Amino acid sequence: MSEKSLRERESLIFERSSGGRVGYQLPALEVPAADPAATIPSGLLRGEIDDLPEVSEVDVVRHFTRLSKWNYSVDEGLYPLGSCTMKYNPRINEELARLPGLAQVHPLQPVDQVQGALALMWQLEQALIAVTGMARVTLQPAAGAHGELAGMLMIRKALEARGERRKTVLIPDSAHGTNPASAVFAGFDVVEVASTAEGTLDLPAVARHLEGGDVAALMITVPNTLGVFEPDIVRAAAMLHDRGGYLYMDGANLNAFVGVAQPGKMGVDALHINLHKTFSTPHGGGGPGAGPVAVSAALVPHLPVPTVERVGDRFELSSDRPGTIGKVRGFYGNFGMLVRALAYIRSLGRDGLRRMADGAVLNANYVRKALEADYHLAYTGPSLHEVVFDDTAQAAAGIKNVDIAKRLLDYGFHPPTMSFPLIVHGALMIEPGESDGVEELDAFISAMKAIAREAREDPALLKGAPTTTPVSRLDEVRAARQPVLRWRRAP
Amino acid sequence: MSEKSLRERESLIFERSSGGRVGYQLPALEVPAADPAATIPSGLLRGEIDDLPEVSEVDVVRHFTRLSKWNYSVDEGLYPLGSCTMKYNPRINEELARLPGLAQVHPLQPVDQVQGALALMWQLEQALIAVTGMARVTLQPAAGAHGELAGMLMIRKALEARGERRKTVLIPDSAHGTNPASAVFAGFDVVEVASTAEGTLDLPAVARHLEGGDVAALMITVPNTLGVFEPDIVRAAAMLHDRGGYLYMDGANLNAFVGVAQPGKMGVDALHINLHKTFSTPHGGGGPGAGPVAVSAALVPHLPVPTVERVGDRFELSSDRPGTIGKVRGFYGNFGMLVRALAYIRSLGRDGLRRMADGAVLNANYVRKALEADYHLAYTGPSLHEVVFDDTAQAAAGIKNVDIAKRLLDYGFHPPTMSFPLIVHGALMIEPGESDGVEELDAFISAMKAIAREAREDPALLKGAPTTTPVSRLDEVRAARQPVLRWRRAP
Amino acid sequence: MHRYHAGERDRLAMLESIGAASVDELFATIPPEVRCGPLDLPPARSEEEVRREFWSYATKNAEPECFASFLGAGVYRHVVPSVADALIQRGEFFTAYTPYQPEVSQGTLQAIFEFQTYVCQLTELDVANASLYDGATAVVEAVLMAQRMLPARGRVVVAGALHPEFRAVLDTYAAPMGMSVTAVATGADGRVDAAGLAAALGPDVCAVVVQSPNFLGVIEDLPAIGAAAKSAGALAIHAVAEATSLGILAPGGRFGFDVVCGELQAFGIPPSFGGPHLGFFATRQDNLRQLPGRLCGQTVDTQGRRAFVLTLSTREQHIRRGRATSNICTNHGLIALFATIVLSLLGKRGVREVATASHSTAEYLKAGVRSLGSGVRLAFPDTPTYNEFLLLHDDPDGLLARLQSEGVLGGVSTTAFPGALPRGILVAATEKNSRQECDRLLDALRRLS
Amino acid sequence: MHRYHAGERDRLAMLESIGAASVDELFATIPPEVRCGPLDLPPARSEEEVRREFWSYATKNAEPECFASFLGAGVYRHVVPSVADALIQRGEFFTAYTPYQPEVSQGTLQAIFEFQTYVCQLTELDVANASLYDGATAVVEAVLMAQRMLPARGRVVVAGALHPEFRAVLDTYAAPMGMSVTAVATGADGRVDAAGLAAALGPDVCAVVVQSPNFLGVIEDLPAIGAAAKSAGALAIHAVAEATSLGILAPGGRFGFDVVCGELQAFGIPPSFGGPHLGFFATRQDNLRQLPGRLCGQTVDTQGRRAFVLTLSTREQHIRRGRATSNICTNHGLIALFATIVLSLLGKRGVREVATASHSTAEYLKAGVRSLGSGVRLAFPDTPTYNEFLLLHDDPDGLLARLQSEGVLGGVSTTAFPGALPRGILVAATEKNSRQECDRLLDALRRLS
Ligand SMILES: Cc1ncc(COP(=O)(O)O)c(C=O)c1O
Ligand SMILES: Cc1ncc(COP(=O)(O)O)c(C=O)c1O
Repeated sequence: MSEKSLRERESLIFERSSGGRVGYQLPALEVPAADPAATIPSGLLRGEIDDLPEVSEVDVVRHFTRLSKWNYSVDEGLYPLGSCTMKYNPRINEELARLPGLAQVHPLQPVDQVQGALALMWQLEQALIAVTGMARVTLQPAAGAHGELAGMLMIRKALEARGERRKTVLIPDSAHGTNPASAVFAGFDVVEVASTAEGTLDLPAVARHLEGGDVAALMITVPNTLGVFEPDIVRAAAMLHDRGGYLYMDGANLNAFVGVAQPGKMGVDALHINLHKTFSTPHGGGGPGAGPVAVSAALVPHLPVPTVERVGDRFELSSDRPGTIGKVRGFYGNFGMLVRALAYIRSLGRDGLRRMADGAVLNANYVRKALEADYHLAYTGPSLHEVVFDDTAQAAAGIKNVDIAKRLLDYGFHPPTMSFPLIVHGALMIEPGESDGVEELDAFISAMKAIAREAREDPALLKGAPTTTPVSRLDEVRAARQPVLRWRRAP
Repeated sequence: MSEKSLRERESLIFERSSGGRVGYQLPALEVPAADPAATIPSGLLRGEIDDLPEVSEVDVVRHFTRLSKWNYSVDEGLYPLGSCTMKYNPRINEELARLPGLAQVHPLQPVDQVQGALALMWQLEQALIAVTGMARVTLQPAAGAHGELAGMLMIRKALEARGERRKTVLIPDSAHGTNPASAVFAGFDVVEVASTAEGTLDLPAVARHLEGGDVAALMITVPNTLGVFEPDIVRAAAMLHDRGGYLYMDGANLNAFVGVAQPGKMGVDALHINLHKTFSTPHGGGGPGAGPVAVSAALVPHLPVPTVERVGDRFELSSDRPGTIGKVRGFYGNFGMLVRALAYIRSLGRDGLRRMADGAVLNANYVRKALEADYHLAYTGPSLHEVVFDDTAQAAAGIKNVDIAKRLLDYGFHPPTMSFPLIVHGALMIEPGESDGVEELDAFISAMKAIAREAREDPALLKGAPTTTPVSRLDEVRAARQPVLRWRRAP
Repeated sequence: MHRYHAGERDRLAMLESIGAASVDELFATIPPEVRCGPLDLPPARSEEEVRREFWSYATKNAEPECFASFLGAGVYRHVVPSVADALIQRGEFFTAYTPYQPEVSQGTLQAIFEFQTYVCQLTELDVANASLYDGATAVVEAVLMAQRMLPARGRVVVAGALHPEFRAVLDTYAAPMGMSVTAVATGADGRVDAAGLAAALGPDVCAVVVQSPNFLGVIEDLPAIGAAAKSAGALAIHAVAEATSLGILAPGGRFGFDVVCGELQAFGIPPSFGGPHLGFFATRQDNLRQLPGRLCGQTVDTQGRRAFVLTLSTREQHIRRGRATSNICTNHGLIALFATIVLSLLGKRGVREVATASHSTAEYLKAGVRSLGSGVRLAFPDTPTYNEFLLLHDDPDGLLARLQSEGVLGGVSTTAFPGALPRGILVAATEKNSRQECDRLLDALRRLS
Repeated sequence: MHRYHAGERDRLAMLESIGAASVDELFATIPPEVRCGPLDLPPARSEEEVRREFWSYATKNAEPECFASFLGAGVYRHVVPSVADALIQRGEFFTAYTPYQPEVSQGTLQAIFEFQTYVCQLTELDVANASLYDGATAVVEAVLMAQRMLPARGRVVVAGALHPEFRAVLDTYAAPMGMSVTAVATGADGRVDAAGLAAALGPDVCAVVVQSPNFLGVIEDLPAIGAAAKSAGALAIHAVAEATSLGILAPGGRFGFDVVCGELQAFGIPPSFGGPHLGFFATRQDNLRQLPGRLCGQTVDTQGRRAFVLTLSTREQHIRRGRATSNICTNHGLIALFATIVLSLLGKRGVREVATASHSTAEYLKAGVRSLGSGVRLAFPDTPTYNEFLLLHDDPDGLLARLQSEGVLGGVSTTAFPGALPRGILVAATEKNSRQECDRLLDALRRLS
């Protein structure tokens, strides 16, 4: 047995199982016990599921407490993951989302019983309209990608309503992978548009594609995935609209300009808003999020149903929308996340939301300035909320972005995003967010600078990193080649 | 900057301060702002407290999250701290204690408004009566030591009521330090009684002391601090009572025999119950606890006021107790801890409470058996809930109990209690508690065995331990000689 | 300054180091025509004020916990161990991102691996993903997978008693993907009509979707349906809306189904007015490369220690982009963690007990209804159900309103749903419904129906 | 088996290894005459059942948050930042023991060090301990310290408007320790009567205890009282029951007081029907060796890193036993952590704002009462108060009952306390009381008093 081995290793919950332990007790059954063998045909029944674990309550608490300690999180420090907008997740929002009068409400209670829930959704829609300057918002989509799909389906419907069946969706090569995937699942064909030398939209290329007459929409991220504002966005919108197309904006980077500018003024027809980014609903180690879609007047007839409508001082769920795309998920949206997002908007208020964008942009530019001498900037346009370096300056020493990232773990920081945007080879996409103060940024900067030095002087340090984490680098090839995707009892 | 330095070191909150940051916002003041300079004489006012920190909400969350990670806790693993009864703290109890209808109740609301709180206290008193077999229970004391004081004050009052002013309290040398301290603060003189060669009460010595006629009480721990049941407890009680004295039982070790035996049958006149031990209210890194005192009929007239009385189906707070010692603290007790203790009693129920004692005793004996070959047992009487080894077997290698303890930290375990009981030199007092399963005990046992081996083969490993903790051994002498007990701004 | 942001001192120092005179300067690339003035929103509110606003929303809802509640129809009220919510509130879990950096995400990753295992155990299938949004989208993903695997087949057959929400979402997705949906009528016994199914099948059918227990609470004959689908060369998909049923009912995996998927909300996830809930998806090993969503796999680190990592991501949008097996990115990770904790606590015994207790309670109600002799009757008196059943009544909404005024939320009215459902009330029972609550419902039904 | 315990398999394996046939065998040393049968308690309950029982207790209490509440008298309702409760619920904090092993307790230790610093800052004294049980026992500890330092002096003088609970507890402790307590009458202005104080002092007095703001809400003339105590050679002790007052009021430390101690509940600690609250104790450096309770100090580890450790424990019972400076062992650590978090969040600005807002709100009420012209009047119209004041009324309990029926908890009746207090209601206001709540109280007083 080696030192610390007990605390650094934690079995699978199944391996902890020990005969006769129980982790929970049900209320005493007061009604007669029905014997399923008597009430249900035996061929449809199963016995006990043998491999489910038998563990006590304390076993479970310890197991997940120990597991949690192997994670890095916003609550521990800067999480400069580009495109992800990792920001502070206020505890008050967690408290509010758990109010029994919100968390326990069943989605199929009659509307008279859920006026509070509907009021909350209505208020959030209004707030998102205020932020985006768009006509209306659907709160239904469960995440950004889901919002993209909903938006593209609305565009499809709008075209259909006009009797058109266009197939082409233009997407810059800097786009997030969900953009093309969502377009395809909405039944479109994707045409990738190469970015300009500045990394921005190639307007002439768009114009050329428009000539074909088959372009349903352009999907574009603003600011783009380099953190640069798309200079031609307004012109692109006009061109599209002229040719009967629509502009879909990926709103993942909305945090950069809340209170500064509005998609509604850019000619956007639909954008999703990742509430789990801009509006701070917790990422949860992979969700849940929420991806409301704000639309222009042109798409309002095609919103998913039901919508929340205010009628006098009452709220109703309305499905009276003949042009609707239908529903994109069960019920009305990730209501629990909507609660948190509205609480966040209320807490920050008008000025706080603007200062949020200010802070995000200030922090990104501060980091950019501090690291410009050490890391190469693939594109040098002015940054808004994030800055994308690459590993060119370290390439001579054989160092890749992943080595820098792993070494950063040894310094106690979460690394930047790496394999994205695809137009930057060896990207280090840094989005500090607005939550952090200068001392945390300075610490990150020192670590990055130390690593740049190490890359020159002792590259093996980076190649061997990380050494201070619960596990070292993993054999990812083995994971994919010999997939072990579940536990099974040893034979 | 060294690796991990960022996450392993956390400044003081004061050192994190940065001008203009705020961590909280108050509700808008709707009434006219009163200028204290106009309403209060200036000589009684102060200005802003300059050295209070200016930090943001995320600063605070990160600060205390990072601090928390330097702690060891029951939620992470076995905490075999003898005499402390570290057991699992159920989450449901935390949930219930925070119900607004309990946590927000003001102690000075009229009794009609607090019938639920009083009912709860009454139920807990009944449950503790059921467990101890005593006549009544006061819930007022805030902790074990506070209970000792309350109990000794009641004994004093009882003597006074009989017109007696005895000064002597007998306490075995194996007792916890609070016993003599509490006796002294209750106005008694303490006479220490040496334990027998078996580590138990020296009954003849007690008899000799009783001859003087000045003995007010004997304070004794059952099972004693070696984890051994006091064989002469019933005889001691009879002897005391014969001579007009009282028997105070330190109930810190009650966990060992709940559902097996009752102090009420032993002739005990008063015992405190550390709810934070036997009944699982969380230790909280040093409290709060609760130390209800159960008393025999002889002491009922002297209970602290108010008591909760049931009158029909109503509950009242009664201060109608002419012989009372008065109050030992504000209001009625650490109500929040009482909630948790009653919830624990309800959750375990009759049989679960008995099985709790079974488990505690089983676990202690298992560890004892497994380690007997490696560590020396100062006293060999049968163990109940804890076992006290010492460092005699390691002494040849110059190893002390503290070295074993510190090395255990490297293996990921909290060490046993060391400097107690005083009758065991170099004690290692192990109380595993009942929450842990055999695999956690086995891991602890392997660590202890490995350390015993290291003590023989490589004692420097122990002397240099711990090396895997956030800090290594501390300079405790410096802390005491040059006390720095608060932060001050560097001049 | 705001409590969520850094202070003025920071701002000044940073601007100086950047060499900008003001933060506004940093926004210079945003053209004036898209700029906006101050947002039309109230000023920053304190916690107290925000609490007040949200308390007021909360009190304007009727909270089922304050009633005897028999609401179900896809969202169920089972026991919620206190531990689960306490643990997911650890910052290390809920403020972390998707575990892209495995060295500092082993906690999340191991929990996903355990979640996948639980789903495989419940479904008797080989592989399961790390979660999907909800039951409805899980069913859609299953159908889309079938379409990918059988691209020449453009039709999907669904049982008529598929949850209307699942069905509605499937309709939304199917048409743009060039698929048509055929529903099989529900027989008089509340189950898929075998002849209807046979008639609906054909060489153009890529998948057969059946929910069991179905939307009307009835347990379907999975072996027969699975066999019919197989013989038509289509994928058989078992949709689950009440996942605790898997504590006593054999899953599609046992009967050769290709996919078992749906909603795990029943394992203690708060109803939360419809979300976030928890979509799950399990399939056979053969279909692994077509699986939608994230997967966590076991591997070793450079020192040979067991460790976990997201794997087979060439199926996913961030690598495969337009040819990914799904567009999903953010999934429902924290809810999957919650369910993993609940399943761990329930364990072997509890998973079964929840199912038998829920079933027993529903059987008690059904027996009670049978002997009521009043205005309600069981829609399918002779067909086995799990914990939910349909009570026929002419005016379900009126009846429910009368029940509510007596403190009973009697169930969900079928009039709330599109399609030709019989008029009535879906009544769901779980281990949380005491006998006294059941008796209150029965008594009220006797008097009020 | 029970969910809090290990299973049957463990038990059998362990018994075998011990060589015992049954667990009962292990209890052989307990004689039959002290054995008991099954406890007279209900069987094990599930979480659901326990919840039901405790919900029923909770609903039988009138919850101040559902009223316009002006209750105070030693327990105050101030803002509670959400963050504080979330953080103390981290298992690392609340399931740890007293930090006796500093290498694995730096979290708790550093937090204590910060707590001690906050107390020193608030009190303007040099050293503070790691907490005591509550305000009442803190005052007792101060008096006992004075007695230790001046053993020849057997009397303590207390201001008449010391909180009755503090006074009662002092009485309990004083007599057995051979001390007598002299109370100084409260003057017509609600403050310590200077002449009475002078008369009470003498060479046998070891300490003078004054609470400010006092129990009647009035701010005492601390400089004068401190000077009087000093000139009599006694220790001056400033007791604090409403600690947020220290946001604008100078503490005893500034005026030469030897001890400032009392209750920190006002910094967001839940009322919790009277506990757990938070006793604090600060004194001058000179008195360090006499300080009761635990202390955390700064030092270095073997590698020279700053670290914290419990120190100067030779004062404490576990070392000094019968000669310790107090018998306290377990203190109120987690509540001290809570207050430390709240104070960190409030910070320089918030600590002051809470005080000015509370004061302003009380002043608004006082002005309102002045212009009521109804059956209530201010007991001390001309004496400065902080956030609480006494309203005179002949039938305070009746009046409070009428207010309650209008949704207002108007304050605490003085009839609840022993001693010769004027009949009336103590009304406390904080930053949580909105103007509308104040106006409701005033309006109700106008109509009902
Ligand atoms: C630019 C961009 N677009 C879309 C998405 C997809 O959003 P979601 O993960 O919420 O589905 C992301 C998420 O990382 C993103 O960064
Ligand atoms: C045997 C014994 N007696 C008394 C006490 C004092 O109890 P408390 O810390 O609750 O005041 C303890 C606490 O450690 C103890 O172990």
